[in-house]
Order: sequence, then C-alpha cells, then structure tokens
Amino acid sequence: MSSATTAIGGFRSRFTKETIGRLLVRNAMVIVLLLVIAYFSYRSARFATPDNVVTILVAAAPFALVALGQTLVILTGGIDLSVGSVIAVSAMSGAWVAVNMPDSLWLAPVVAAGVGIVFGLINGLIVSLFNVPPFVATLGTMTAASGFAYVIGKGAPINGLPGGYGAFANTAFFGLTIPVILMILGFLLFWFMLTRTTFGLRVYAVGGNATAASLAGVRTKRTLIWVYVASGLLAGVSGLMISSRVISGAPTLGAGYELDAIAAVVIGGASLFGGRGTVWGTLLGLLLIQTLNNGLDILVVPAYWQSVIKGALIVAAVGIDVWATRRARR
Amino acid sequence: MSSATTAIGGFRSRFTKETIGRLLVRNAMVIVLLLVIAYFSYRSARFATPDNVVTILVAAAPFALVALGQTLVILTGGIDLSVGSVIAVSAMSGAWVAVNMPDSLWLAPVVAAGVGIVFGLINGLIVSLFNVPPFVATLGTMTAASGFAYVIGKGAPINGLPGGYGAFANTAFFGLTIPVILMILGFLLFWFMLTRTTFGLRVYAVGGNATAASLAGVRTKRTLIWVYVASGLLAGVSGLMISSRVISGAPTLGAGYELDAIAAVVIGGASLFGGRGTVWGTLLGLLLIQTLNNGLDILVVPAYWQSVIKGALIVAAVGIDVWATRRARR
Amino acid sequence: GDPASKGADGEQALTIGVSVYDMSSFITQGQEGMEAYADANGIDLVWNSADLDVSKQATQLQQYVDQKVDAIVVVPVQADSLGPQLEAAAAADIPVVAVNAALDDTTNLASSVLPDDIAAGEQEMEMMVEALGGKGKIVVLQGPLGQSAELDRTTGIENVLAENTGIEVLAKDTANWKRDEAVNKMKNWISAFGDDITGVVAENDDMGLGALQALREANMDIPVVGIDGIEDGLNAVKDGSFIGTSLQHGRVELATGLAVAAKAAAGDEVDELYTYVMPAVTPDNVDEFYANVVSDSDAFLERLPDLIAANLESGDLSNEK
Amino acid sequence: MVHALSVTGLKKSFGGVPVLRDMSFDVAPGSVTVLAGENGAGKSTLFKIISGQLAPDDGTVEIEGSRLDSVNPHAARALGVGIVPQELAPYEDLSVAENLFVGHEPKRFGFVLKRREMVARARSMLEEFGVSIDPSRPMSSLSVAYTQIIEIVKATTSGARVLLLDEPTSSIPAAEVARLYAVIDRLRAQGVAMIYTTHRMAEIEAIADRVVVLRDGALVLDEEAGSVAPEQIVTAMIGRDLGQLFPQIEPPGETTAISVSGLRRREGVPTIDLEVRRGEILGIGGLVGAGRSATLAALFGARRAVEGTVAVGDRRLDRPRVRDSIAAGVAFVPEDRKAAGLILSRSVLDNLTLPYLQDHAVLGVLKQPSRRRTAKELGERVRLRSRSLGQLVETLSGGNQQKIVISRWLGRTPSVLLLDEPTRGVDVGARGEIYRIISDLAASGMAVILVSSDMPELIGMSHRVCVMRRGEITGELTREELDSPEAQNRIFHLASGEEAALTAAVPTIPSTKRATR
Ligand SMILES: Nc1ncnc2c1ncn2[C@@H]1O[C@H](COP(=O)(O)OP(=O)(O)OP(=O)(O)O)[C@@H](O)[C@H]1O
Ligand SMILES: Nc1ncnc2c1ncn2[C@@H]1O[C@H](COP(=O)(O)OP(=O)(O)OP(=O)(O)O)[C@@H](O)[C@H]1O
Ligand SMILES: [Mg+2]
Ligand SMILES: [Mg+2]
Repeated sequence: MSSATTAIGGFRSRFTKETIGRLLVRNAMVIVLLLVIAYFSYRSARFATPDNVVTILVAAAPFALVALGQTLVILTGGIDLSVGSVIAVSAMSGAWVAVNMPDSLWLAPVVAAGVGIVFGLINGLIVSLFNVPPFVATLGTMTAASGFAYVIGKGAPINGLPGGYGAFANTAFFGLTIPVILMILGFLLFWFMLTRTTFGLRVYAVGGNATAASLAGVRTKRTLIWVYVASGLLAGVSGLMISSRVISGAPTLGAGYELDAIAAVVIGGASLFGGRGTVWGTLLGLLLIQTLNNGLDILVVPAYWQSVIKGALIVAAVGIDVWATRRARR
Repeated sequence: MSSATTAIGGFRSRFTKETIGRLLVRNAMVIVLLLVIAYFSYRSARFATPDNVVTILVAAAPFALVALGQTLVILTGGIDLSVGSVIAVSAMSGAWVAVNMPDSLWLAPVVAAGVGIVFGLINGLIVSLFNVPPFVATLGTMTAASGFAYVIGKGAPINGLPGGYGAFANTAFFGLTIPVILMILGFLLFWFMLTRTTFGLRVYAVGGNATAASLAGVRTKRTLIWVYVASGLLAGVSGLMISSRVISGAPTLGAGYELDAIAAVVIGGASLFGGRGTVWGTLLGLLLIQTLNNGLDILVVPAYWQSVIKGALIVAAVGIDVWATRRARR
Repeated sequence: GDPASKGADGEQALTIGVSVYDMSSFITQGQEGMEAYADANGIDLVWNSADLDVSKQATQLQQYVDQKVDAIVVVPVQADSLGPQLEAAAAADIPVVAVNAALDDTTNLASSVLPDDIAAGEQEMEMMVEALGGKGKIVVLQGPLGQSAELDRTTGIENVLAENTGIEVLAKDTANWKRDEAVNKMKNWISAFGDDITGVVAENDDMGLGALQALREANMDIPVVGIDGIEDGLNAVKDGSFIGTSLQHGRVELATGLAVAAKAAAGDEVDELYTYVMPAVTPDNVDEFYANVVSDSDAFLERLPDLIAANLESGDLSNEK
Repeated sequence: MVHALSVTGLKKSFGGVPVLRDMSFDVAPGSVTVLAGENGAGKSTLFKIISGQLAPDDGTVEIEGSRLDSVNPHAARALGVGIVPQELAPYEDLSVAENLFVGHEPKRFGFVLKRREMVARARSMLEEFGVSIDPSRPMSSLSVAYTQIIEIVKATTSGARVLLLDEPTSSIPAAEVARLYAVIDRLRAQGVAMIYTTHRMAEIEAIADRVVVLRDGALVLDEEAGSVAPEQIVTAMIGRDLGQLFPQIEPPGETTAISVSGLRRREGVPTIDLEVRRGEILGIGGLVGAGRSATLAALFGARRAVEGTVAVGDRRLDRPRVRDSIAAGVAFVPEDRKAAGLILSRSVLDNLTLPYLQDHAVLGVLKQPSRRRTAKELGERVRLRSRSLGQLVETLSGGNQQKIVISRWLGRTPSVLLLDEPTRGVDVGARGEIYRIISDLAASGMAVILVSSDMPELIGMSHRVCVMRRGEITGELTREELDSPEAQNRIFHLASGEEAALTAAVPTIPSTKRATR
C-alpha cells in the first residue's frame, strides 16, 4: 500500500545525511548553546554540576521575567525601555512598605506588582491612545520611573529591611526558589498564551500588520495596552524578586536590564519590526547570555575580556542562526 | 491677469487664522522647544545669555556628532548601539597614543578616528554581509568595544596626559571651540548629504524599502557599510573631543550616549523602522534634550526630579508633535 | 586558577573568591595590591566583577559557596545588601570580609575593612572652609546618589557645614563620579551663579578635575577640593589647582581586606571592623604619595605585603611609610 | 426598506484638496454595486471611511440603519462591514490558516484556540476557490496572486453584511476570478450588499447589478447595470472618449534581444528556456501559481536562480544578479509594487528618479532641475495624478503608484523590459497610454516580456503568448492564433491542463472590448 511505503520511506529518510543536516540547521541556536555548554564543561569540572545549574537558573530568573514581557512587546513591534527603571521603582516601593509596615509584609509584593502595573498601563496608554512611538514613550517612563525610585528613598537606598522580606525570593520548594519557579511557570504560561490562545494570535497579528488586524475586528489598542501592562507587571515582580533576594532596596536595581532583556528576545530570533518571535527563542537567547555570564565567571576570565568574548559570541551565534535559517528556507 | 490675482490671494491667505494654525501645527516641535526656552528664560535671567548658549552648545557637541551618525543608521532602519562604547575605546586609544608618543600628538586624533572607523566597518560588515539584525550586531560590538576600552588601560583610566592633548577640544575660533564648530559643520554637511546627494537619497531608499531599492539598482550592502562607517567615525571623533576636553581617557566615557543619541533622532520624528527622518528633526531633538539638561540645572532642580520632569516632557513633546502631524496630514 | 587544585600538591594554598562591584579605576588599583599580597602569601585569587548589579554579585557569592572557596572578599555593589548570601556562606563555614562598603548582617560576616568616608567628607570640607576663611558660597558635586560613599561623604560635608554657617551651598547634585558629566554640570552652575561661586567641593577627584576644566573655560580661579588621590588629582594638588585631596589608596585598602580574609580563613582571630582613615594630601606632602601611587608604584607594591602586615599590627591601616 | 449601507453628504479633503465632495448614495441588501472611477477618483478613500479607517470631514455613514459614529475599524466591523483592501495587508509571519481567522478564531472556553479546526476549515475554504495551498504554510511564501485570494477568502467568510471589495482581482487570472463570481453570487443570495471596484470592464458586465461612477469626488453616473453601455461608463470615468485601447503593434525585428537557457529558479522545479527578439512583445499567461512571477524574478535576479544563463545582447549572465541585469539593460517592473517597487515614505520625485539617479548627479550631488524636469516628463507620459512632485508616494492612489513603478524605467531606454502585471490597478484611460508606450518602445527595438492575468491585455498586446503551468512552459500561441476567437480557450486549456471544466465558468470577453481594438 502506498501510504505504508511512504511512511517507511519517511522513517528511513530521517536518517539520511541531508535530513540530519536540515535538522541541525533548523535548530542552529540550540546547537550553538550546546557547544558553549560543552566547552565550559570541558574547561571546568565545576560547570556542569547540579548546584551550578541552579545558580544559573537563579541568576536568570529576574531577567527571564522581564524578557517574557519584552517578548510580548517586541512581537507587537514595540519596545519597552522602561523595565529596568520599573524594576527599581517597584523594588523601592516594596522595600518602603516592608520597612514602614513590617507587620503587613504581604503588602510588599502587592504594592511592587501594583506599581509595575501602573507604569505598564501608562506606557500602554501613551503608545496606544496618543500614538507616541514606543521607543519614546518608554524612554520617557524609563527616565521618570528612575527619578521616582530615587524620590521614594529621598536619594538613598532603603536599608534595615525585616529579614522576612527575604522570604519572597529565597524560599525554596523542591530545591527551587520562588523566582526560579516563577520563571518556569512564566515560560509555560507565555508559551501557552502565544501559541494556544486567541490573545496570543492577536498579539502576532497586531505586530504583523496593525491595520489588517483592526480591520479583522481585533481591538488593537486594547491588545497593546494589555501587552504593556503585562510587561510592567513582570518588571514589578522581577524588582521584588531582586530586592528580596539581597534584602535591600536601591534605586539603581535593574539598571540596564532592559538591554539584556531585549537582547535575549532578539538573539532568540524575534524581529524588532514586530510579528515574528517565539517564547522558545527568548528562552534560548536568555540561556545563551546567562550561560556565558556564568561560565566566563567560573573560568575566571577577567571582566573586560569577558565583554570582548561575550560580544563576539553573541554576534557569531546570531550570525550562524541567520545563515542556517536562510539555508533551511531555500 | 490671473496669475497676479493668485499671488495676492496667496499673500493674503498667509494671514488667515487657518493658515497660521497650520503653520504652528507643522512645526509643533519647534514650538515646544520655544516654550521650554521661554519658560527657562522667564524663570532665570541667567538662562538666555550668550555665555549660556555657548555652554549648551559645548555640552551638545559630542552628542550631536553621534546623533548625526545615528540619524543615518536609523534612516536605513537600523540602530547603532555601539556608539557609546566606540567613544570609550577611541578616547582610550587617543589618550594612549598621547601618553606613549607625546611627541607625535597629531597621531591621537588620527588613531581615535581610525578606531571609530574600524568598529563602524565591523558593524557594517556584520549587518550587510551576514544579515545579522543591527540591534544584535551593534550590541555585540558595543559589548566588545567596551571590553577593549578597559583592555587598553588595563582596566584603569589613562591619566597624566600632556596638556597639549586638550588643544583638540579647547582651542576656540571666534569664540567657538572646535567641537562646536565640528557640530555646526556636521549638521550642514549631513543636511546637504541627505537632501542634495545621491548617497542621501539612497540611504532613504534602503531604509524605506530595501528590496525595492535593490531592484532599482541601489547597492544596498555598500550603502549600509558606509552608513555604519560614518557612525563609527563620528563616534570616534566624539570620543576624542570628550577626552580632550577633560584631558583624560576613561573607559566609562560615552557610557549611555547611544541612548541619548537615539532619543534625539527619534524625538526629532525619525522612525525606527527606517526611511523617515531629517537632520533638522535630529537638531530639534538634540536641542530639546540639551536645553532641558541645562535649564533644569540652572534652576537647581534636584537630579531625581530632573529625571521625572525630563521623562514627562519628552513624552509630552513627542505626543504633541504626533498629534499635530496627524492634524496637518488631514 | 582552578580551586579544585587545593591541597592536591600537599601545600595548603588558600583559595579566596573576590567579587567587586565593577572594574573601576579604584578597583583596578586595588587588584594590583591584592595580587601582590596574594603572590607573597601563596593565595589563589578567584576574581569576578559584578558590573554594578547586586543580583549578579549575589550570584557570584553563590558560585563561590558552590566552589567551597576558603574565604570571600566582597566589595559590595550596594551597602547593606546580600543578607541571604552571607547566611549561605556562613552555613558553609566560609568567612566573608566586606571591603569598602558596609554589609548589614554582621553576624554572618567575619570582618569588615571600611574606609571612613564620613571623615573624608569632613576632611575635604574643612580644607575648603580654611581656604575660604570660613565665608563663601560653594557648590557640591556628589557621587551617584544612594551609593554608600556618596551618602557618607555628603554626611561628612554637612557635618562641617553645620558648624560653619558662613558657608552657603548654592547647589548640590550628582555627576556620578565622572569627569565629563561634572564639566557640564559645573558649566551649567557657572551659568546659574557666575562669580557668586567661591569654591567647589567634589566628592571625588575626577569630578573635581571636571569642575576645574569648566572653571578654566569660564576664566574663573577658585579653590577646588577632591577625594581619592588619583594621578591627575595628585598632579592638581602639586600644581596648586586643587587645594587638596584625601588619599584612598586602593592597593592598600583592598590588600588589607585580603589579608584579613586570609587570616580568617586560617582560623585566626580577626577584629569585627578595620577602619581605613584617608590621609589628607596637601601641597606639602603630595610628593611622597605621588611616588607611592604613580611614579614609584612598583617599588611600593614590592613592600606592600610587609606594610600590610605591619599596619594590621599597628592598627593604622593607611600608613604608607 | 432599510438600506444595507447609506452614505450621506460625505466630504473629505487632504491638505485642503477635496477628494470627496458631498457624496450620497444607498446600497440595497443582496446587490452588487460596481464603483468605477479614474485612478485617484477617491474610491479607496470612500472605502476607508466606510470601514472606519479614516475620518470624513463631514457627512455620515449608516450600516443597516445604525450610524458609524467613531473612526474605528473595529466599530465598523462590529456593524458588519468587511473589506478586501486594495493594498494587501497579510500577516507575513503567520500561517495561511491564521491569516484567515484572526479576529474570529474558533475557540473553546472563550480564549483557547482550536488549531486543528482552524486548519481544517481553512482547507475547505481554500478548496472552494480551487486553490490547494497547505493552510499551515507561512504567508510570506505566497505570491501576490495567492495573497489576494487569501484576502478575498478572509473577507467573504467573515460574515460581513456589507462587503467592500477594492480591486480584489487586480492580479488574479480569469479562471480564479470566475470562482470569485460564484462566491459573490452566493453572498448576493444571502443578502450581503457588496461594493466592488475594478478597472476591468469585463468584470463590471459580469457581476454588476448597478454601476456608480465617481469623478472628481462626485457621483457622475448611477445606473442599473443593464441600462448602461461600457462606453458610457468609460466616458463618465475619464471625461472623454477612450478611443482605441490597444494600439497597433509593429512586427518584431529579427535579432535576438534576450535568450534564457536552462533557468531553474529553485531546486525541484523545471527549467525555462525562452527567446525574445528585438521589438517583440512576449506575453506569458497561466493560472495563479503557475510560476510566472517567480520565473520573471529569477530571470532578473530579484530571486537568485539556482542555475541557468540569460544572454542579453552580447552579455551572458550566469544566474543573473540584479545589478548585472540592470547594467545589461534589463528593466523590471515587479508585481508587488508595495513590497518590491516603491519607497513609500519618499516623494514622487525620488521614486521616479531612483533607478537612473546617476544621470541627474555630478560627483554625487544631485542636479535638482534636471531631476525635476525628467520626473515631470515621466509623470506626464503615464498621466500621473499627483498634487506635486513632492507628494509622498504612500498618499497616492493605488493606480497612480503603479504608474510610477512603470514610468521610472523610461528615463533611459532599456533593451529588455520585464513587466509583471504592469497595469495592475491602472484605470482604462491611463492603461491606453501605457499600452501605447509599450508598443512604441517595442517599435523602437526593445524586447518586452509581459506577464499578465488580464486576458484582453495579454491577447491585445502580445506578438506571441507562452502559457505556463506548474513552472513549465506548456505551449505557445502565435499572433495569428491569438487573433482567432478560440485563443482564450486555448490559453485556458494549456494553463489548466483540462479540456473544458474551467472554460465553462469563465466569462466571455464582452464584444465591446474587442470592438475598441
Ligand atoms: N493620506 C493622504 N494624504 C494626501 N492625499 C491623499 C491621502 N490619501 C489619499 N490621497 C489622495 O486622494 C486621492 C484619492 O485617492 P484614492 O486612493 O481614494 O483613489 P482611488 O479612487 O482609490 O484610485 P485608484 O483607482 O488608483 O486606486 C488621490 O489623489 C490621493 O493622492
Ligand atoms: N516551498 C517553497 N519554498 C520557498 N519559496 C517558495 C516555495 N513555493 C513557492 N515559493 C515561492 O513563492 C512564490 C509563489 O510561487 P507561485 O509559483 O505560486 O507564484 P507566482 O510565480 O507568483 O505565480 P503566478 O504569478 O503565475 O500567479 C514564488 O516566488 C516561489 O518562488
Ligand atoms: Mg484605490
Ligand atoms: Mg504573478
């Protein structure tokens, strides 16, 4: 029977040189990542240990949360520069609450998340209602939020936090701390949202072609607002996690995180022009950056050579990925 | 004669409410800038003095140079994140030459500019030949260049420069120092280039629609390479100017300049998607940012409130501009 | 070196993990001092920079705990942070020494080696009061807001100002330790206040040097004072453009931190707090410091290990004789 | 009776120049109104207002009695307005199925996508159009013709009560157009009101219940379809008699201008061999997806071929590249003007002078007067309707944009002209001009390859027609064969590989069309 033959043929062909080649080429970024991991494991016995894997995950978590929010924003063709500052202002708010109302510590995460949502909402409204380009809108909130972070502590960090404040980030279940669990849940949730829900499809549609989406009945403005709110909320949670991890609130927390988050998303293959990108790509981008950070530290490469190597490797990884994707498309 | 009548009619109509309204609306950003200037002048007699104008210009110059390069890059639909780090590495190279070959001080600017060109060329090649998205490519060079800046001084700033090194930035002609003169020449040159030359038109074409441009015979890759080289060169010159002004080379010079430069361009109405933007817009954006920096300092507003106010004003300015442009289009 | 080599060749080499806030010039200088001390005492240094990110610093401490180093020296990104990480280190019996900025949780800290930034702020303000004869109008250039050095130096400056009411502060703002930022900030203040400004108090030399450039551009000649004693700052003291500075010698301060950590790792008794008091640098004594910091630094590094040992004995940590 | 759509006192001007002046008309449910008008007459503008994309300066739009009171496509959509926009707007990075369902996705629990159902329904929707595209293919891999079909399918299945079709068939061959007619008939039976714009006279006759002509922003003709002759429509549109649409074409020369041998555009497709003489116009016909556009793109180098050579004059180009082709004197008018033809954010002047920019520059500095003069001439040759040379191309009407894509290559005289759907969206008046230009150029010795889905154009303009099917040239018709009444059927036959099935559904070209010849 012909269908059986085809199936067998298909099965066999999976093992031909060509199909293996194609498989490799499709997943070039995975391979680059595996090569990096292999190299570090070879160079240091300390690298591929369960402890170190957990260390990498813990370090990755706060970036992961903002990178997820950033993925949404970038899919709509926008950019959220404010996440770093929102981390700072949420952390400061959470810390302020913890210091001033030590008896209602549960308020701290609520306030931190709330502050994140408020800034996200402001971004969303400016972008969708006033049509200000996202770069400018979020640059404005970035600058303003950073100012507010200083205002909260009158220019100083908030010290003397109750020890319980550390519980949010340092409590572990099954060996994984809350930020790591949030990160894993976040990836699953966002993967589901972007591939399996109408909201996800609409985010792609708005980023791919906003006019067409609105002609098809998608409420583009509302979608945009939700996307920025999600990004703000995640930045708020991330801020809480960072400040809880070190039990301290400082207005400089999160500085520069926006760039790392955007980098993770873009390295993962998303287009800054919108409509293209996946959660899986963001995960790969994030892991590549975090693995490099960790591995280069473990090999005790001097900080400035780390920069040189990281810069070159990121370009190389994406270059290979771009080349492979083009080959695969042919 | 009918043509005469029209002329008179045209002349008269210039003074009707509607046309004045339209004129205002077309130049919304100019009006916002004038309002800001008026406010500062009203609040402080020290603001609108010739000396202070020169102060603003001197502070603006190094940003202006990178903003001009950035304008080109953004017009092609790219982004150059590396300019801040290229400033650092050029400044360090120039300073290194000045310290180690104090007798051939003329070499310092040559080397600084050369280093800028090299990094620009690397960006251009990665973007055009390997099709790596500009964000990633220049993020890579940004990271790597910053590393190199530290490598040159083995992690430390270069101090003890010969006094003559200050001449590049501090020599004045007709009351204007070299950086200011370079800035003015730069604006004129770039205005001419973008509006009056084939290269300028091709830059717009590549940014507006790379496929269409290349089908019309534009060498898109070559154009891109030139654009990034120009951006690198200007960053190199800017680095030399900054380090010469304070007679010192530090690997942290220029940190964050990329954001201010991109902000100036985008506030001036350019689109990060490419093909839209003008030198005139960049000038306005730059002046808005620099005037705010200066005026808020003169009013002795505390740093964090400065952030809040600057963030809000930038968003408001662009919001008004967007609204006005839409009205004018109707 | 790979800490796994510990004990393999019979010699009990100590492995000490270092996490610094960033590769600033101060830290780079300090690294020279630490390496000189480590070489002389057979210590393996594992050196990492946190790039000004507390979270990254927490991760680096975690990595050192994972690696089971013998001791940790941390130059904090942020004062009073890292509580849980110190706890983890304590649980693994790894002594941690905080250098340059205070950490909160002293129960889990073996020791701290801290500069007296309040005293440094007081010292520079006193120099300025003297230069102005107790009457004048000044501007203050602060470090990055919220950093412990900025907070303490500002406190010191304010302490002195409280006693000298003849001095008025026209403006006070941050230039983030940076020369190029300070030059523009100062220019703007010159626009705002002109000749009313009679003195500039900068919380570090770099900002002071930036202010100096701005004053030159405006043809003003008023007293400027800084802190840190970097090469250009010492030169400025020499040629009279600074009235003075205070020397925070990274080589000495960080090497002391390492020495204390090594002692703690060896199980020796260490004090809870060592204070590094910055010596005043004035035109009178600048030459000897200049030799140690700049012109003859190699010779200084050679005698550094012994100097540190002697200083720990005497308690005068900033002694360079 | 409640009108399906009623427009009252609509006014719209751009920058003070009126485009719609006081428009009022009603559309009955279950009817097809063809909206005709010159390029730039304001048809798309009207559609944009009805679909909530653009605010009118004055006037109201009512859909089934409810007023559209905000400038919001979503609101219009909620009232039952659907649109196939003139400028196609696919989501490039989504799959075909996703493209079809965005906005009204099959879902459970109100938010979870039923992906399998989406694919299955997409497949059957596509089958109705006789196109067999895998619904999970990415949209970006489809040609313009397929994209247009997807847009049609999307709009006709969205449940709209008022459907606006803005030149839905501008690059679709007649066989597929026939399928659209069937769908339109069904929607008409369901009571859907449709407004349809087109520049193909044959379509007006085939589907219109009523014809409305827009000229200078006002309605100049509003008649039942049966009571108006095509000539009347044309005259109402362009304000003059059209005269002869297709010019007399001179016989071709003897020498070969371009010869293509063994050109394979990608792995796994057949090779192409072609030869065109100087002065010859070679038409290429076929069904949607036959590979005509792709072949032309490979021939020019817009998409690099995997093997094959193209000889132009005495130059041999192995796997041609764009710049080499241009240098050899080949000019290319792509099918997709928005994606491959125009710099939308630039002016008419810039777009018209881009290909031969060096002719207007000394040492890289532009000679503005010479550039303006040339641009003005080029614009006039195709009756370009723009406010000024400085007008941004994105604010031009679709047809006027198309005129730029063609005319900008006339700055020099290329030796070979490759045209892919050159008159896509161009009104009859201007089309006559373009045909005249093409035949003049051919007469002066240029070789032309004309890919067209417009059957009268293909037959009326070619010396010879090749027909493609599945990437292969399956046959050729000479001028004599083209002149026979059987020509159309032969082309369909060669294109589809079937004898009669398709031809039955195809509308015959109205005799008036031939009469203009
Ligand atoms: N945003 C705009 N700004 C300025 N003018 C515009 C704008 N949009 C449309 N126009 C002008 O309005 C007129 C009508 O354009 P419209 O697109 O409605 O024409 P059309 O009838 O659809 O033509 P075609 O048959 O070529 O598609 C044109 O002259 C066009 O240049
Ligand atoms: N599997 C594929 N991978 C990559 N590109 C493809 C694939 N299939 C088709 N294409 C490209 O997609 C486009 C569509 O090809 P197709 O032959 O359907 O359209 P066409 O040439 O525009 O047809 P026509 O103009 O005759 O209607 C072509 O450019 C073709 O090269
Ligand atoms: Mg139209
Ligand atoms: Mg086609």
